[in-house]
Amino acid sequence: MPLDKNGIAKRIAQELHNGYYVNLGIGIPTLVANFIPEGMEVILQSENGLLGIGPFPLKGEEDPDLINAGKQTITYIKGAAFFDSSTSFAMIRGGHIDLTVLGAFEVSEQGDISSWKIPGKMVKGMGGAMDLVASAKNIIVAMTHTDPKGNSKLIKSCTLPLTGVGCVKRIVTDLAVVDVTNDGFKLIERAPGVTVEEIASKTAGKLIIEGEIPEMAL
Amino acid sequence: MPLDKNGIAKRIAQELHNGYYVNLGIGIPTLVANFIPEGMEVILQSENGLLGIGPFPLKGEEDPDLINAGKQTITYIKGAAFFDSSTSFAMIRGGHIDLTVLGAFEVSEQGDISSWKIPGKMVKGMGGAMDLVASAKNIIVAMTHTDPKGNSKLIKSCTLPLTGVGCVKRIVTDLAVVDVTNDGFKLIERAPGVTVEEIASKTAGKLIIEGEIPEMAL
Amino acid sequence: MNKVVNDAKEAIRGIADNMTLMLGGFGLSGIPENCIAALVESDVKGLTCISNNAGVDEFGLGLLLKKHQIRKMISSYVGENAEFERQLLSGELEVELIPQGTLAERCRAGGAGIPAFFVPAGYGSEVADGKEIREFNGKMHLLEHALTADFAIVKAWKGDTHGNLIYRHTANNFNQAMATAGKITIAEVEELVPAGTLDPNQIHTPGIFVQRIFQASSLEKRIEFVTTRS
Amino acid sequence: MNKVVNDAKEAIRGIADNMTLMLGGFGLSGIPENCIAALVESDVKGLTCISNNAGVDEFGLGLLLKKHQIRKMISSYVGENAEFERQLLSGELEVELIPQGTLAERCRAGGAGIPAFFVPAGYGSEVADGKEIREFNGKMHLLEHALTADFAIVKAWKGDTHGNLIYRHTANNFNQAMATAGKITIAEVEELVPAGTLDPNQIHTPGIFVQRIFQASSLEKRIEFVTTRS
Repeated sequence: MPLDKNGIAKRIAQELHNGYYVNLGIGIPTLVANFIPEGMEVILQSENGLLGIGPFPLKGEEDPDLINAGKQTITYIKGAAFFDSSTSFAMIRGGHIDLTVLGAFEVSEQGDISSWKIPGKMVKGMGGAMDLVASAKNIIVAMTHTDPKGNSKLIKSCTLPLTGVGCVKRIVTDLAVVDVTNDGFKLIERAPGVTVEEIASKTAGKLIIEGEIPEMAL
Repeated sequence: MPLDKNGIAKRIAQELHNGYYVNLGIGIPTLVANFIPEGMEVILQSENGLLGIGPFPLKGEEDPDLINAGKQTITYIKGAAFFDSSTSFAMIRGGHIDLTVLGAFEVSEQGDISSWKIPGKMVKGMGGAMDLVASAKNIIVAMTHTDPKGNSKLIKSCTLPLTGVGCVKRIVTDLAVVDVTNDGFKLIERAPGVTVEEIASKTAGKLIIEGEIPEMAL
Repeated sequence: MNKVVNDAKEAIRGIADNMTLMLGGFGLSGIPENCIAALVESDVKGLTCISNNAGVDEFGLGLLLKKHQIRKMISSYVGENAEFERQLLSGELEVELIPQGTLAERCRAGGAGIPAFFVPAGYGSEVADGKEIREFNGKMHLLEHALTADFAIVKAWKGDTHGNLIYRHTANNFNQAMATAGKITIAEVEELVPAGTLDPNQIHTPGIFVQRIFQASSLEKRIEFVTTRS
Repeated sequence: MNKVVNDAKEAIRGIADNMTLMLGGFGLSGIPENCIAALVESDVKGLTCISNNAGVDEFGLGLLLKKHQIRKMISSYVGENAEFERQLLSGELEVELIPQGTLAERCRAGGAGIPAFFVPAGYGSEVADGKEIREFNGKMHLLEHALTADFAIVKAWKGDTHGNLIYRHTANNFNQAMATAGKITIAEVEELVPAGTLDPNQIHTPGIFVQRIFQASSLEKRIEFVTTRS
């Protein structure tokens, strides 16, 4: 059965390690914060100027001076630090973030990503996505395997305007965990109850399937 | 009579205006701080990370965390700000300093300056001088008119390695105030009791002398 | 040091038609509300506004958009604004989109006298169109140029009469970099204190970058997306 | 977050012959005394040290110079050190001199992922030799490249267990930029406190840049030129 948003987020949380500095994009990636394993210390960066995002505030404790990159009210943890946008992107561009998780419209076999612009639709902007994908050491894309019409989002070459090239390392979808390798996509895990055949049929790019593909352990 | 160091500093202090941010180099320029007119507010920058240098500390109040660019113990004024070296030179390079005063070995008719290196002698380094001369809006050189051997330091072209090109606007020496113009040096004022002839004889570069040259009012 | 002005109206004096402004803030957080209100009242028009976002329909830069005072926005993300979208689609408004980190660094560079620098962001995308591309350490980079503005307008938490500024939490965002890059920089602060009151080790924007400062008369500090946990 | 190490000896683990180090400080102010002492004891040699100055004969980097542990200095000003001069003239030591602001910015750029940038400093001087020169806004600029180091060693006033740092007065100087540019950054602090103790608005170096931190065991904090008024 395909994963829901929380399932994708839960699987991505398994990629975290103690002491990681992580930037979580808007949407599904934000949910990853809810699944950080007990006892693991992970520092979440908000590119608008915070290291150490805490949980959402309690009602009545919202602070207009304290928001995340999605402009939602947040809190901060002990040991947090605030800084300006140029310092924030110095961290990002300088490769100091251990892991970036973001959404996408499409990912290509080469690890190219399209995530910010659909021709003919209102273009809102790339925000910090281009900076993040151009510089993060490790980039995981969180998205559905297909678009609402059923078209694969893991394709040979991106058809939409690019956000970055050759940068995505791993994709976690509602159906599978797929790595980007020099030889194309490589199937790593399948969602519980989802068959390799279904994943293969919904992956437009070259998909390498080697040996038994384990189910995700969620 | 030629001015002494304090006389040169006193004359340079006349170039200050209320609200100026000023960087004073090591040596004679540092003395300018002693002649800031009563009631005038001038903020002195120390390129090692301070806006708002105060007087030297009282004995027993020296702080190893509080020094100027010459590594002397200092104090700071009310309204001071400390910052790191990259921010400090952002101020300098970004043209935010109203006036820079520094010493020199030679200044050319074109406003080129040599101040950091004498071939054959131990080279200690340029420190922040190249950054300052390349970016300050207004640069005044404080120096003696001639070297200890009597050679003019205001010359057609610099003979020593350059610190910067076409940057000096005004030179205040023990003998005169000289501006750098498109047509060469221009004599503006003479030190009390010093003749135009003496200044002319000790200026190797082209010196424009127009009309009556007033004595400095010190 | 006579940097203190009475109010926003006095602070924005000299802002004229067709000028370029930088405005601090991220979303609605840390935006110079009082100055925006004064600009709306001033009827100045043809503005180019460098701001990470473009406000919402009834707040922030949305107020200037509504009155057609903005000719061009230079931003990284301009969602959450229906009037913006309408003007853009109708061709009344021009928009230049810049990756957020590049935007921040271009402002910092403008203040720091660095006319151009290389960054990897945008390589392979349309952002790279027409830009010089160069490889460093096996990676492709674009040459990006500094941004400056006729006026930079920032919002700080505390400020002193010398123009020293301290920001609070994530309301700093673009304010610190933009404060350095205005020919004239205006700071609107929640609390204006005498010089010597703020800890000199804790200044985010040293006063040298600020030409005019005033205490905001009232701040709504609207929240765009109130999000709470149960 | 397990960034706390016991002492300087543990902090410098992994620093090997022929590595490049950045060391914060201006003159003798804000230098990582404990780490320098540990390096002297370690006998590591062939070091390239990026530091604004080179210490004095009996203190700071002068101690490493005396033991011939430094192969090359990258600095803006190296006076006040007779042994330094001797080694330089005898050819035992190599020196690269860089304008101070360019040095600071090259360190910041190294930490910020900016491989190269243009500055006006040094144009027309021997500093420009071999460098790309380009005109911007009617003024000539040099292309300067980022600096990084195997280890950056900085000294802060206060630090917490997450590696967040606060500097004091002019002892910040090069520490803040260098802290961002080490593959591994070591912070030696006067006071080490638990995470959550420092005001998050007042952090000069966010902990993400720091990999190891320890409380200095004793600091001499020598003054180079005691200057007083009467």
